[in-house]
Amino acid sequence: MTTSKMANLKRPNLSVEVAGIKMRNPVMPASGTFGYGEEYTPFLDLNQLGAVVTKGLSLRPKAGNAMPRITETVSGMLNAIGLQNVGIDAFIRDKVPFLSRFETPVIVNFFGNSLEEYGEVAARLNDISAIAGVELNISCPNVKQGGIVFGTDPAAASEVVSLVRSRLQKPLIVKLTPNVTDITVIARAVEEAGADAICCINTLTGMSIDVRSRKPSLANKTGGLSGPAIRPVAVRMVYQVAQTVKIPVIGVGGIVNAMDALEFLIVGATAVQVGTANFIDPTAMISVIDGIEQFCIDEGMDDIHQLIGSLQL
Amino acid sequence: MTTSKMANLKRPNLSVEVAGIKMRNPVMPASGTFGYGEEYTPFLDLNQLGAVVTKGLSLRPKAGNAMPRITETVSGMLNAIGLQNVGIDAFIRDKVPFLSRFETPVIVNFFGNSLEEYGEVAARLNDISAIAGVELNISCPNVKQGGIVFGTDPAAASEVVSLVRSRLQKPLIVKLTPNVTDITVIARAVEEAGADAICCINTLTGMSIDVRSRKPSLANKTGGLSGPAIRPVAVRMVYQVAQTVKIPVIGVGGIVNAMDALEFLIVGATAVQVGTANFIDPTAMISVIDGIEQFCIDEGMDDIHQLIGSLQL
Amino acid sequence: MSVNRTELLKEKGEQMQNYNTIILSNQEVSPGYFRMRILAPGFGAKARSGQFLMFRVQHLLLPLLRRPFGIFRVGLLPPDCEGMPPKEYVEILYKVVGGGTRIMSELHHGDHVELLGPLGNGFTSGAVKKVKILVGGGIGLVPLYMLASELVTQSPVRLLMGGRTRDDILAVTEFERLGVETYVSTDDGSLGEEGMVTEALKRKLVRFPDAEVYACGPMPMLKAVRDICYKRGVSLQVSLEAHMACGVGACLGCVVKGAAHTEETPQYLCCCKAGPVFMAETLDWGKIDTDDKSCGGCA
Amino acid sequence: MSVNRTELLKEKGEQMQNYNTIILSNQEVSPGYFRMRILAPGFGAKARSGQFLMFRVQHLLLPLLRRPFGIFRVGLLPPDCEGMPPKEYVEILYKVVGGGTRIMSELHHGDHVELLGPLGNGFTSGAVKKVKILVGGGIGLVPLYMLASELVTQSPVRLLMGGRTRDDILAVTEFERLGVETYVSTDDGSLGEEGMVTEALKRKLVRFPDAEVYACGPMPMLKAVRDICYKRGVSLQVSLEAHMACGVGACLGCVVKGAAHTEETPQYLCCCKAGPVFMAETLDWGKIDTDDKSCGGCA
Ligand SMILES: Cc1cc2nc3c(=O)[nH]c(=O)nc-3n(C[C@H](O)[C@H](O)[C@H](O)COP(=O)(O)OP(=O)(O)OC[C@H]3O[C@@H](n4cnc5c(N)ncnc54)[C@H](O)[C@@H]3O)c2cc1C
Ligand SMILES: Cc1cc2nc3c(=O)[nH]c(=O)nc-3n(C[C@H](O)[C@H](O)[C@H](O)COP(=O)(O)OP(=O)(O)OC[C@H]3O[C@@H](n4cnc5c(N)ncnc54)[C@H](O)[C@@H]3O)c2cc1C
Ligand SMILES: Cc1cc2nc3c(=O)[nH]c(=O)nc-3n(C[C@H](O)[C@H](O)[C@H](O)COP(=O)(O)O)c2cc1C
Ligand SMILES: Cc1cc2nc3c(=O)[nH]c(=O)nc-3n(C[C@H](O)[C@H](O)[C@H](O)COP(=O)(O)O)c2cc1C
Ligand code: FES
Ligand code: FES
Repeated sequence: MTTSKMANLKRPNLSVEVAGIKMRNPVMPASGTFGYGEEYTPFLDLNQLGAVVTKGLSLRPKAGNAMPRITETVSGMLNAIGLQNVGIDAFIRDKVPFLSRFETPVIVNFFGNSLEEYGEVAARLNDISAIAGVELNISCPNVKQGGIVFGTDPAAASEVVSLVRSRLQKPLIVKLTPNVTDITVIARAVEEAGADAICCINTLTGMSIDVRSRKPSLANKTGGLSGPAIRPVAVRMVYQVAQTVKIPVIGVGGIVNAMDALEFLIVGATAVQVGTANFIDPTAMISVIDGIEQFCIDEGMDDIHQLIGSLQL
Repeated sequence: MTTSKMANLKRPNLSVEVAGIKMRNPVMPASGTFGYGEEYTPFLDLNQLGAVVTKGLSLRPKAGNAMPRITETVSGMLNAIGLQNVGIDAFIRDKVPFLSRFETPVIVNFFGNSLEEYGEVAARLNDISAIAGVELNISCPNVKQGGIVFGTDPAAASEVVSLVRSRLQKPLIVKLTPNVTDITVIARAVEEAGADAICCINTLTGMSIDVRSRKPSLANKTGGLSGPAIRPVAVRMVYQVAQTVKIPVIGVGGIVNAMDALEFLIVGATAVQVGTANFIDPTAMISVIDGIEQFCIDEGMDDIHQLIGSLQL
Repeated sequence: MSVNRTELLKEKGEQMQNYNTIILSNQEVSPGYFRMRILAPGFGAKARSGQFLMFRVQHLLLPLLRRPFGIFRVGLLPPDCEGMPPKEYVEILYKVVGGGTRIMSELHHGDHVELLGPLGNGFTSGAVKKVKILVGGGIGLVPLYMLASELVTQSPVRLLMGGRTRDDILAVTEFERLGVETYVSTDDGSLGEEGMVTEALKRKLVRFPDAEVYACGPMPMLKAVRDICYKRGVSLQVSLEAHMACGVGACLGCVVKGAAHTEETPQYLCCCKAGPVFMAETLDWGKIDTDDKSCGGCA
Repeated sequence: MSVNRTELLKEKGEQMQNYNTIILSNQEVSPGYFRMRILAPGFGAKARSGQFLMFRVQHLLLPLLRRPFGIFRVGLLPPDCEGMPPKEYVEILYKVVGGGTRIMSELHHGDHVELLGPLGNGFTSGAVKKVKILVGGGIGLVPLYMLASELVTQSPVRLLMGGRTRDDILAVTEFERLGVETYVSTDDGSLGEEGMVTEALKRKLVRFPDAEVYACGPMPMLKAVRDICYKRGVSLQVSLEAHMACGVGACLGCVVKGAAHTEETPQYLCCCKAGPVFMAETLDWGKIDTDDKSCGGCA
């Protein structure tokens, strides 16, 4: 099949622009599965990726949850890392110099425990030239308001996005939680509040039990479900969101290979993120990029945009 | 390990009561995966099950969706059968006589496309003595009210449950959809509206794409995700609901073997349903029953109630 | 009050069974096509031509669902040691098309597998002595072999076999050994005549206008065969494919539209229970929406 | 502006690599315990004792995550034919405890596997000539073999090996062949002394009060060993286990509490990156909450 279209020898254009960030291809890691970029350099060249997305950062260092923090489920994993991170200062001091050595745009994922914290982190990040854009994780509870998760309520989502927008000139990607009744309502709210792009989905809340001990497998009781198990839910939500908003959508959830990534592009994602699969195969993203390119060649496409949103109904 | 507790030779009591329905063990099929009971009689004895749960019924026969209706995903399947069923009259005429020949309680799953329809079906079912109880599927859209899904809105859920309750003396189990932000809100609403038990979860909405043709794998575009992939989400929701309501909870979602079923019992389910696994192994429910019994013996329990809700935190 | 299961099965005439068994052999017979023999005591006595089985690829839940395969043939192998009964087997013939069949192709003698069967309604034999024309497209020839072996005892049988290339033409010598006259055509002319198997069918029907036709293959081929038979008033039985989860009529995932189907009063028939073999006139050919991709097919 | 990857790796001294390779052998050496040799050219030159690897059981996504295993030893096998270079292998020694290790136990010579390694920080050799006491509990002996082979060249080495029954005592003769004096104890007395390995340690430390101790095994054993060494001011290195997803410090799933840990200013160390070998004094022993179930352990 590959050779049948050999005539088309020109390599297809895979570059995309998301929220004003130019990427050489639409493939990047999902936050929290690629550390701060450095951890995977023995296995792949960061310059080959569309972008690098960091572990979620907060204003101050965050310790994270007690152990155990991860457990395997059928075709998925649950994690309750608890957003452990070095904090914004250490990130700027220790990680940014390394990341600046690559051509690949750096997207910083961040969160806050209150509205104010979100605003402060945004302001800090705005000053760092090495950062191409930010990804706002709104799957966190607002500790000051009874712990309601920002991303599950359109008003709260809108409020936090507006605030961040007001403190930030950089491209703003908002990452949505799938644990909602209607993701299009949240998507519309964050678009109106000034998001430049939407990333979905974050993990589905799940739980697993160690039957012998009768204890939850995770110290935190519940955790976030990721991996191939959740892909159908992610594809559905990306489809719904892409139908709803005008800003670009980044698809994430259960991508392991190029075919998986293509599902997201076809339903309208402009780019994709690979998460759990990095753990299974540290070069997974490279295979995804190569596979997308090969698919374009096989199908006689010279630009990835012919593929994006090409769903046939 | 099995032999280490040989002293305990008495068989443990596995019988449970759900919504006033007495079952010889806590294992029954999930609606829509076991036809009307007859289809699986070549492989297992219906008298061995805790209960039989029928395919969802509606007032009039329902044709269901166009093909393809099912597709496999990683450790899961998507279905968009479209609630095809023979309708309540044909069920009473053709299926009830067969089901009446067994000792096992028959639970009829049903749905409506409007409030009135729900009420009418309830009234019809109330008159049939061979039916031990009903399971109300509220994952359907209210076609008369802009298509909002009853089970995703506490007020709508409450309304439909109240109506059905007023037309029905039989035990009433309400089956919840997992596609909501906070399942405890819905659970509380249906408890207050008169449900005798809650069954959760129905399928997660998902989508998958045939990359070559760029078409959705299902004619209906989206479908319901079931199977082992969703189990962590189901366990989490059953845990949350069992913490919230006083009525019994039936756990369903991704159960394949006894260990899976035990997770649900431990987090507080009084009984469990096996769905997709019936397709993989038509005797799956028998293995689940045997495995639960063996576990009780191994752990020196003489009654399944020592296991139910035994989560250690 | 309660019913006894054994009586119930007798009363219903149910034959299907779940076999926990092993593979006897699994060989590539043409590039991408494999034949697998599976130990299945008692299966042969129950199976009728056109029926199928649901095959569980591995005990691991990958793939999750069972895969449907036609019964190619049933038979006996000599026992491993003298005095033992011969080994009854069922044989399937499959094409590697996706994840499940790929894993199948890597299984070996002795590997543990499960199968559910025999399932569904098979072919009906038709009038004795009348010429029978079997039309097979690619892997669609599978259910025709057992059918042929039943038919040859009472009628002249012709097989029209089509495929994309020579690699897609399978088991022809075995049909010939049964005494079936076979005609082969391929899209690229690499074996037999170049062209479509439907052209051969038209010619045959000129010679044998009251023949009875049996067809299995990709949906476009079946539609063409049906048009040809319909116009000529020729009796046709077709074996269909549909995505299946249960194989026993419980999930309603595998339906096809019946002849009485309309948008207002839909008639959906379970391919696994009412089929997979249907009399052509019982189906809605205008709109049958069995997913074309999913046909066994020449491709 | 941009950096060259090869330079970068040199600059960082990174040694780890993903090997797409095959199994050379996989044998059950004691009930439930297997040794697997995996072809890994170049691995041996990089690996240090106490490091581990992440093993991908099958190319299929089942199990989903890789499994961490200590490096038991590295070595060379004679080439298949003359003139070829010898085959470099890495050997792991594992216990079947769950789904992943069960599938591993069914793999054969020639099966394709992937491994990521060598990963983590290994043991440090300590003072030349000082007596080294290695304490192993069950499968916890794995990282001690390579350590012993490094230490014997410069110091007297003693192995105290504990297990539940004789079946849990592995590879003792191989340690002896290195010139290591070994003492065995089992819970049921079925091999060596009846009792806990920690009792043997106390006795040894009376004789060699300035010995250096290295331990690997289930957490209760490690805690007891740590208490014994702490009270006596003896230097201790421990190798820990934790549930791991990535093995390279990216997921933060595998942390243990550091000595400076408090509720207010938590100190979490990645077991895969800062460990798996730690100097005992760098850890918070009061509250280390490495999940007890997950220890290789005698049990
Ligand atoms: C009654 C019947 C008899 C069949 N007999 C044969 C036979 O004798 N030889 C043979 O090679 N094939 C036969 N098929 C088709 C065979 O079932 C599929 O090729 C096989 O299921 C593909 O599995 P996969 O995992 O390799 O493909 P994938 O595409 O990865 O499968 C994904 C899903 O789609 C389903 N699927 C894919 N293709 C088909 C199809 N054509 N029909 C139904 N479901 C499909 C699979 O069962 C699975 O659930 C038959 C199908 C039916 C319904
Ligand atoms: C650094 C390190 C070195 C190890 N070295 C060895 C060794 O040399 N020999 C050996 O037999 N075992 C060793 N283990 C333990 C080994 O990783 C587990 O026994 C194995 O992962 C169990 O997999 P499973 O699928 O059979 O079990 P399951 O319980 O089904 O696994 C489920 C999940 O839990 C994880 N898990 C289960 N037990 C452990 C454990 N004890 N430690 C970490 N994760 C666990 C698995 O990796 C998997 O993600 C080591 C663990 C670590 C962290
Ligand atoms: C270990 C782990 C840590 C994660 N940490 C973060 C995080 O810090 N911020 C965030 O927005 N998402 C985080 N995620 C979610 C992922 O970015 C991604 O949305 C999710 O895992 C689904 O993608 P996948 O199925 O490809 O893994 C984390 C996921 C995992 C598995
Ligand atoms: C083919 C199929 C048909 C179903 N039909 C119904 C139905 O009619 N009514 C209903 O309440 N749930 C229906 N369900 C949902 C199941 O009852 C169950 O809630 C869900 O499949 C999750 O369980 P499982 O993972 O064990 O399959 C159906 C599920 C499947 C797979
Ligand atoms: S496959 Fe389930 S009804 Fe036919
Ligand atoms: S296993 Fe991922 S950080 Fe250690």
